[in-house]
Amino acid sequence: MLLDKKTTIEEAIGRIKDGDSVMLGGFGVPGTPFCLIQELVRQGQKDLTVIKNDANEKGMGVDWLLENGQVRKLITSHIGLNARAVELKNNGSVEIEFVAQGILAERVRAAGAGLMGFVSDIGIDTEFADGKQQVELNGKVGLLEPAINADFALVHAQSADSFGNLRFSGTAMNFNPLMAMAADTVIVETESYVALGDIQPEDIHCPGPFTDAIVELSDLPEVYGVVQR
Amino acid sequence: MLLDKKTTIEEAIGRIKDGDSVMLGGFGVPGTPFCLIQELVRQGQKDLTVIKNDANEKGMGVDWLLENGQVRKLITSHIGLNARAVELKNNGSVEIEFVAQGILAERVRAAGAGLMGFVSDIGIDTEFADGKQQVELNGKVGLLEPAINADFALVHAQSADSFGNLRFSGTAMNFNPLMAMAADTVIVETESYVALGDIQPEDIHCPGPFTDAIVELSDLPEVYGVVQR
Amino acid sequence: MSFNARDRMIARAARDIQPGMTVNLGIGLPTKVVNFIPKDFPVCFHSENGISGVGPVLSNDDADRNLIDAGGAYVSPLPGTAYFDSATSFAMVRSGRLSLTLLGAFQVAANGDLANWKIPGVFAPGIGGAVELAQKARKVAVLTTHCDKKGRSKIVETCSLPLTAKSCVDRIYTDMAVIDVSDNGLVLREVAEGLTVSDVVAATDAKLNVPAGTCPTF
Amino acid sequence: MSFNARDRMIARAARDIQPGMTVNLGIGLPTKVVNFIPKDFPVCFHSENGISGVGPVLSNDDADRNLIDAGGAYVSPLPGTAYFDSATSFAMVRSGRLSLTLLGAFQVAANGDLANWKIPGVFAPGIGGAVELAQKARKVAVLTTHCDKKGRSKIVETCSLPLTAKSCVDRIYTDMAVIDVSDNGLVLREVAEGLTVSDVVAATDAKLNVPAGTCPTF
Repeated sequence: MLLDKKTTIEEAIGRIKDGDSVMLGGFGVPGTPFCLIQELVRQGQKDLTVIKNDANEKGMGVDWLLENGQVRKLITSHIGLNARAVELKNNGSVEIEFVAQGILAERVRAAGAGLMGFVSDIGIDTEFADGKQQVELNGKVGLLEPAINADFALVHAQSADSFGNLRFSGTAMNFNPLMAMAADTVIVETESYVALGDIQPEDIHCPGPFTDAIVELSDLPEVYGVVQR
Repeated sequence: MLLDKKTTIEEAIGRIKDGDSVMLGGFGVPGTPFCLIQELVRQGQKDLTVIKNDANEKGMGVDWLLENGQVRKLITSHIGLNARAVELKNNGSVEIEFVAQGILAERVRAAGAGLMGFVSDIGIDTEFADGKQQVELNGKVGLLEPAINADFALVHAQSADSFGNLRFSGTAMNFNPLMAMAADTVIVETESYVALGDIQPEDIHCPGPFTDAIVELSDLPEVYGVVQR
Repeated sequence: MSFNARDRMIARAARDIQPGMTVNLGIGLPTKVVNFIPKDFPVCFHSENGISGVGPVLSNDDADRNLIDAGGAYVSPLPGTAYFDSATSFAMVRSGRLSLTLLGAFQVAANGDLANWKIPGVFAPGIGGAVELAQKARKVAVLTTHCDKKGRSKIVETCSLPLTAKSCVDRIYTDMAVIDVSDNGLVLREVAEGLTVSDVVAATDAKLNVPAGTCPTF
Repeated sequence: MSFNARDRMIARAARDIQPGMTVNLGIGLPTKVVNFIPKDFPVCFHSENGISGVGPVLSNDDADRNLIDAGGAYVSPLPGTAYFDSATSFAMVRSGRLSLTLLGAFQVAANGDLANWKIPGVFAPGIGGAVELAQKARKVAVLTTHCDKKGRSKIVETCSLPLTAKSCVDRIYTDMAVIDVSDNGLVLREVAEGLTVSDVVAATDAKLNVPAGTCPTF
């Protein structure tokens, strides 16, 4: 038999403390764990280091945390769609660390794979290499990219069972399974809570041993829908 | 529309030249591309560097290549079930490079991810660290593990479509998708050749852009079956 | 730039896409290239948020809320489309599986240096996936207006803006010309219909090598 | 070693598996532990060839040819079993997702050093996955006969064989005793039914600390 990890959203998010580092899945809207973020805003933990591909758009997701002053530092690849994030960066009230998107994904995965880091030639000979340790390997110089781990990952899954086996929909996969690998405690919100065995063993995108707490969403707020531009 | 990569086993294996490096999927029997290996034995390319988790058992898979004298070097995690491999190692006629299993998987994946290598503390302070370059990262010493790429990967898939989207069955996945990422040319044998779109986009274990040639197996030789011990 | 000139440059870039290619189209103009590819042409479009086999853009009414491209457009699957995580997506990029990427540009230099992500003090939203596309696609082409909004040439001797990647660009498509980056500098290959070689040379900050004979138009 | 002694040591190791653990059972004796776990006990067995939620071993007649564990036994899925590739499997190991691994041993030293993969000149088939299991499982226990076939203690002051990993073992289960590795050396926790503390001390090459009072039996 496999452990039952189902819990309430309050209990799960209540495990996060002031000063913790929190990874958030999602690339734009798809895969962003809006309900978990909402609960994090409600509980109000401060001084968070947030790791997310992008800063969402104004009025959604990461932006709620920024608006509520809960973020000390944001590690991200792109904030161009969020004017508040740009402003907070410019006035110095939130520290922003930019990481090239694929390097961010890989540094998160490296933590999830229990590695210390990896060596790549991405960004070499440009300002992306500034401050990075160089390593010579087979006569070629590369940059040392340290793994990025976190205290928590908040993950959005299409479906999940009680053991925390996960499945994602479309491009809502993105950073979710990587962050589930990388964080010490992995909290999952799911649109569809299914029975053990309902997801075939070959169809599981993220195996249960990576996850810790499963929260079933009742109905999906509008923010998960198609963005009307 | 997506490119049709279906071809014959003769044409596909005919791309391999003497001296090439060839990755073979599989962990024990499951996932080993026996038919592709058989054709490689028939064509007789020499001086191959073979990368495979294990040396199979005597009388199957890698052992055919060893018996036929086609292997110059074998990079592997374990050869304990193949007495011929042990003998060839001991008499020096085949060079064997042992790599810890997870490090082998990760070094193959690193090549598939276009990385130069990674840093890990696995094997530190033991003889596994002998000859490995050390790297200091955040005050901790790790070992630099170079990516392992190859000219070819031979992969066994449960199902494949004409674009080379792949799906694996059970534990026959193992090294197959990693090697498909890592090799310059990826040759796939499949038990079930399916129409484009028959595998749902979320159910694809290895996306088509990684693969190059798809070979449909007619019927499966006995060697793929349950091993009678 | 007239609507026709814009369409012509996009169509011209589309014509260089070869059968069997895997192609990543950057956000903005490059995305439009897909409209000029015949339906039965064998090409695989990749989007770095985790799709191979990107299908046509859908209206909001037809959209799947979970299916966007890297630019945020709602796209559709094709028979043979695959979805995957962001690490796998960039594994595909860095391991050289992209035959071609078409990118926008602020500046392209005579040696193929590309600047397309940052204007210090003005615009610095982060690099996104551009550096890896520019550095690792087997062919990198730029699709851009020849001049910026102030009329300054985007094709320059040396980039003044921070680079995305060094010496990465192979070919440049603009509303005025098709230009190759060669070991000996920029080579003018084609001029837009209605323009002369002199028009292009005059509008270009960088030195253009002009082969002898008539320059083809597009 | 009598059949009962063997079963008792395996059952004893099984009793230390806590609800909710993810456990990797090494090839050989450790694999047998699964037979002593109640069916409704919440534990997830991991096999490094790419399974979480390993179910019971099947006979050849019932076997799925594509479903083996890392030792080559034909196993079965449970509700909630997942399959994954070898990189993901060892990602799980190295990132600390294994609560416990039970491994075989040639030698265990007083400081927890483990040697279980190589006998120079005699046996060197490659390390397989053992080094990563030994180094990264949150708890590492050894399940082994107390002595080798020649009657020599496997529990030694210092390993003479090449190490799998340094100072990794937390607890040792043998047919004679349960022994903990502490900062102050080995501590005898339990002796097998029918044996005395002196029997165990006499059969053990390494120094054993014996707490005061009666030593529990198992």
